[in-house]
Amino acid sequence: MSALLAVLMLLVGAYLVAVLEGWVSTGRLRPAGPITSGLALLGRESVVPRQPDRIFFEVAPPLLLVAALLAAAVLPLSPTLIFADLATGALFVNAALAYVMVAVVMAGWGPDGTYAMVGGFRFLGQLIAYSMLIVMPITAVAMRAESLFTTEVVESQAALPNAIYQPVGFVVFFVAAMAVAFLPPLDLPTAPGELAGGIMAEYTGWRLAVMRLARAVLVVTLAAAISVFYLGGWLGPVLPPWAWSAIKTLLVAAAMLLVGRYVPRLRETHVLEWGWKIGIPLALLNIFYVGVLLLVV
Amino acid sequence: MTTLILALAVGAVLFGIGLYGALSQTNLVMIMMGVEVILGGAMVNLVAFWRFLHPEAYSGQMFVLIVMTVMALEMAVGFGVGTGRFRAKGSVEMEEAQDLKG
Amino acid sequence: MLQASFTGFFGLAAIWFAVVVFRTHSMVRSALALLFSQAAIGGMFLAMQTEFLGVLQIMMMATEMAIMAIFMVMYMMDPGGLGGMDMTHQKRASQVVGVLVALAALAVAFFTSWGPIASEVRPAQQVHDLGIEIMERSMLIFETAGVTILTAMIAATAIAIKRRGKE
Amino acid sequence: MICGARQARPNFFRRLVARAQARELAAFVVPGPEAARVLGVDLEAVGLRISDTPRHASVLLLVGELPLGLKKAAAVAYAQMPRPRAILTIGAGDVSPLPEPDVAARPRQEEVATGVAELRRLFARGAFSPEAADFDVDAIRTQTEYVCPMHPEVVRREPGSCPVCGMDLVPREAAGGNDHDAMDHGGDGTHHESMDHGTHEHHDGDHSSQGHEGQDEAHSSHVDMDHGDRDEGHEGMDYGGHDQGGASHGEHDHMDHMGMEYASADEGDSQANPGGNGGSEHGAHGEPEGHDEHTGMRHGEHESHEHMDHNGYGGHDHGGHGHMDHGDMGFMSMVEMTEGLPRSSDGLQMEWVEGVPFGPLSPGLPGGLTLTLTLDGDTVARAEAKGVEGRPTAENLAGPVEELVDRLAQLDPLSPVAYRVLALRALESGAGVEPDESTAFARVGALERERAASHLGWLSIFGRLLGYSWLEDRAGGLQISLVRAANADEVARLWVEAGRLSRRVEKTPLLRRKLRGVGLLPEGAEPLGPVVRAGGVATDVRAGEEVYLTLGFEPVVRDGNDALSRLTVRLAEIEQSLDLIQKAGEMTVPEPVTNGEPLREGSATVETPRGAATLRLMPEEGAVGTIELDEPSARHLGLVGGLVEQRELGDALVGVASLDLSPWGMAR
Repeated sequence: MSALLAVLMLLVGAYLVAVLEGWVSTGRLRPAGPITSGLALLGRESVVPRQPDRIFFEVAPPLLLVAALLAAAVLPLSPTLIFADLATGALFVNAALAYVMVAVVMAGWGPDGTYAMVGGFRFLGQLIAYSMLIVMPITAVAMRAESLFTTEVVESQAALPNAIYQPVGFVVFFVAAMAVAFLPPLDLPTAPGELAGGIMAEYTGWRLAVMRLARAVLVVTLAAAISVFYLGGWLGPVLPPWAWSAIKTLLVAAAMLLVGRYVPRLRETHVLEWGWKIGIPLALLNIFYVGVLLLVV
Repeated sequence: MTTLILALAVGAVLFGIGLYGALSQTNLVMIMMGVEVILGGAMVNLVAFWRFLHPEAYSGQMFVLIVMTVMALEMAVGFGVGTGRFRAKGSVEMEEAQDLKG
Repeated sequence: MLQASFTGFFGLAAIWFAVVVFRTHSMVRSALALLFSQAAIGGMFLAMQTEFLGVLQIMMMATEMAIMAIFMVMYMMDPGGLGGMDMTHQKRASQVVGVLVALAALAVAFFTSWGPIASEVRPAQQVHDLGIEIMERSMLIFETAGVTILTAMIAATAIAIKRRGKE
Repeated sequence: MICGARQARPNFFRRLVARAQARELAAFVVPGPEAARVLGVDLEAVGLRISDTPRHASVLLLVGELPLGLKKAAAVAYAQMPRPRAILTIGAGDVSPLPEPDVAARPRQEEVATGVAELRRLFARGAFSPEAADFDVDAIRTQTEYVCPMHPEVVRREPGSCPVCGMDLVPREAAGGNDHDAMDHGGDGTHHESMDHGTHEHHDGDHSSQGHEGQDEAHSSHVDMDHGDRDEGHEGMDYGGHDQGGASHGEHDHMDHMGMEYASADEGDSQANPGGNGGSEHGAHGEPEGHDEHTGMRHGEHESHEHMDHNGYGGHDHGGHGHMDHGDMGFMSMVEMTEGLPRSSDGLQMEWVEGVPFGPLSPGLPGGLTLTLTLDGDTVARAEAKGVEGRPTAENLAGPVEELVDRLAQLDPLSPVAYRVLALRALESGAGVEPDESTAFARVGALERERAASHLGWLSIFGRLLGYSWLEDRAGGLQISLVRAANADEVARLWVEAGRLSRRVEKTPLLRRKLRGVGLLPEGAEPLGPVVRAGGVATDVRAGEEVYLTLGFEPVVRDGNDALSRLTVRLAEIEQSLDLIQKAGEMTVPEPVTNGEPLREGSATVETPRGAATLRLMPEEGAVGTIELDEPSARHLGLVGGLVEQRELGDALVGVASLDLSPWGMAR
């Protein structure tokens, strides 16, 4: 039952994110937007490129969706409202997000189009630059919680949310999360102005609908992950736990979507350079710092 | 018991496939894939042994961790050598690596 | 019984993908097939209640194989395998060897009498215990592994980078 | 029924969908959104979403009179748009080879608004229709030629084997196939046709699996099956930039096709008849929805033929090598195979894809500009730029004097006023008359208004390329209001806003880091206009005109000679121009002042928004005989190569965009 509720909440979240995205991109707030655009896409024909790697082309969108859903499955909305409370929850999030990358690479390779291919390669090229920045901050978070249970991670923040306890980790993780969801300004795989949609460019009709849905779910998942790992998930006064989770998640999602509008897309060289030379040292430093705090304080 | 045998069987088959790949492929990367499959088979066995024979001894899992490390190592070194050779010779084909013979 | 069936299922998946690795002509496909084969192995770990290792395997392999794919694309001039060119040598011999070894291993698996089968294990407890194991008894091994891989990475990079002064 | 209706019987669900689609109109604009803004038409305001790719668009929006090259490109783009799709034109005349537009509006905001409303009605009513026609014109086809993978010099019209090495020849689109690519997708019929035969023969088994689809169409069912089969195999056959085609083919366990793909190319009907593609779509992964979906899908597959043209090129390289077959030629050394192939600078070659066209309808570049890149992974190895095709050249500008001004003004829709003034000045210098004070001021006002508008337009495109959507929207909006501005007072208001804009842009985080060092010009390059002024050189024709001097004009100069300095120069020039307009007070171009004298040889130079343009007129019995026109974009064209080579794709595009090339000012 609670599992079902969790899924329901996730889908509602994805819908709201879609509304937000529409609002950010067009400036018009249309609560029914996702429904109409979804219907419109379903009604349009779904073109298959001339010589695709058929398996990759078909598998990529669902795989992206599944990866996002799996990551969401271990994130609690409230002590009970969680699909699967794994003993390795925090690690599991990493594992699931790793397959986002696989899906994107497939989507880039599958349609046999240069724009898509470049998009896929870009994402793959940045791999270490951001995936390490996902893993290491989570490590630090788990260190404080002394557990990989996501629920215990939340409870460990009862006194002080990680965002304040380890701000460096929070910032690093936030940026890395945006890179994983390829949101602007880190939208190099899709790069609307340069690659005309990149990995998404070849998808049309219902396949595109699946792709967009997956993207929305991915954003929600990452926002939820941030709120669970750093903002104390469901913890908060007055309101019921699930409400707190929902509010925090949506606020984070809105922030992630808004940033890109006012900043130009990063250069690929900069993403790599900063990821390697700044991000990873910072993440290591953060681990060390948390370790010291835990031992000394 | 059945699960143990099953896992061991899978491990054995994977080992065979991997061995075939490592021996038959001419491309460095494909050979490395063969090795990865072999190691995968090994890991299955290790986990099976740990789970069904000595779940109390965590050195079993430790061993698996080490094997994973070895896999990563193998990749790193393999690609390092491969890239070096690719620069030098423009190919990582074994057939064209005769000059490496003693 | 449930456990056996899950193990079997993931085992079959692992084997099938492992076969695909050497059957397909598309390099990218074989790399991703290997990925899914390894992920299936991770699934077997999970089925055998080795949660931490399972998840770790699934996570690590995704990255590893993706990197493998990109190297394939670089090294091969026909990464899509359109030409279906045969890139094997001493096929017969290797087939024989592979089969024989597999059979031998199978024989061992079947005809050895593995002592008593252990009962359930608790994942939650397990993760904790493994951590203790790593950080206490096997600490030395673990650290050694860590240092080794670091060394290897540096060495590999040193080999791979362009020679100074060359062209 | 709209021209691009999807073939299906309307039912309840479809009507619902059609209504949804009517509300979600996404427009793919040809030549580009900037063309609409130049006309003072705001597309966002009428509720059209601008789409980056025809694949995600439902409305093809044609703005202004298009030359043939762009019409062809538009036809390809239209063919790539998934049905249902419609055509809306703004001030465009004849749009053949495209079908008749569903709605044609004149370039006025309110007319466009009503036109879009009308289009929505049409969409809601006629998105689905059983008698939807198919779209097929020559523009979306290309020739296939056969080339030896190892000996590029060996090129044949017919399939066969290479006389030098005896290898099978590999099909690829003939050079020039790119001429009509929309964005990256080129027309391609023959490529597909050349596949049919072999796969057809080898798919007899599949007939049963697709026959029942065939039954639905009375007569064409048999054709359906064949084509279906062909396409099924065809997927595996073609030579993509990275050829997984062959792989998927291999997975389909008909490897025995390997030899068959070079079958005769004479079955044009497969291009004309989409039926089979539906069949194959079905055969490929049985759509459960039966006939209706099938008919829809078949068009889907059909369009997929006009798709991914450039891969013919990439394929010629990779697929080519891939093709040689171990069996009958012993071991094939990869070293030998890769010999003669271009190597990348670092010696580590990633996927090498030749002739990837960016443009003429690429979202980040001014519409009409075609940038053909050779990519090595995501690094640009080679590049060549091309302007709009079919634009009138200096020859067909000759004619009676009276029309000269208008003819010249139509030359470049992005800066008509500058060309008009250019013509006027040339005539006057010929006639030896001097315009009086007020006329001169009025011209200054008009010129500067256009300059500011043009820079704002460039800023908007640049923002789109940079993925900086705030800048894109803001600059575009300002441009529109400036074009619409009636008098100097409104300009004064805009001047303030422009100031805010440039301040904001200067302060934008990451922007400077992103642009600095990108698009550095090589030594000895001789650019014009803002580009040279961004290199620290105060070269400006205006500085020599006393009209400007009386207005206290000072050329804007910045150092850096990179994309960043060009941006800052243009930002400063926008403010400067708006300031000049207020000083000049007038913004209209009066008619030429002539003194009835017969036309004598004359020449003039005007600082257009993109740099100095020079016009020389030679009279021939009273009419304009020969014309020499020297335009800045033509000069800048030569700089492109040096800007992009060995750059990462994104940087390369930014570098090119920073030149602000006018595709209309360089077609020759």
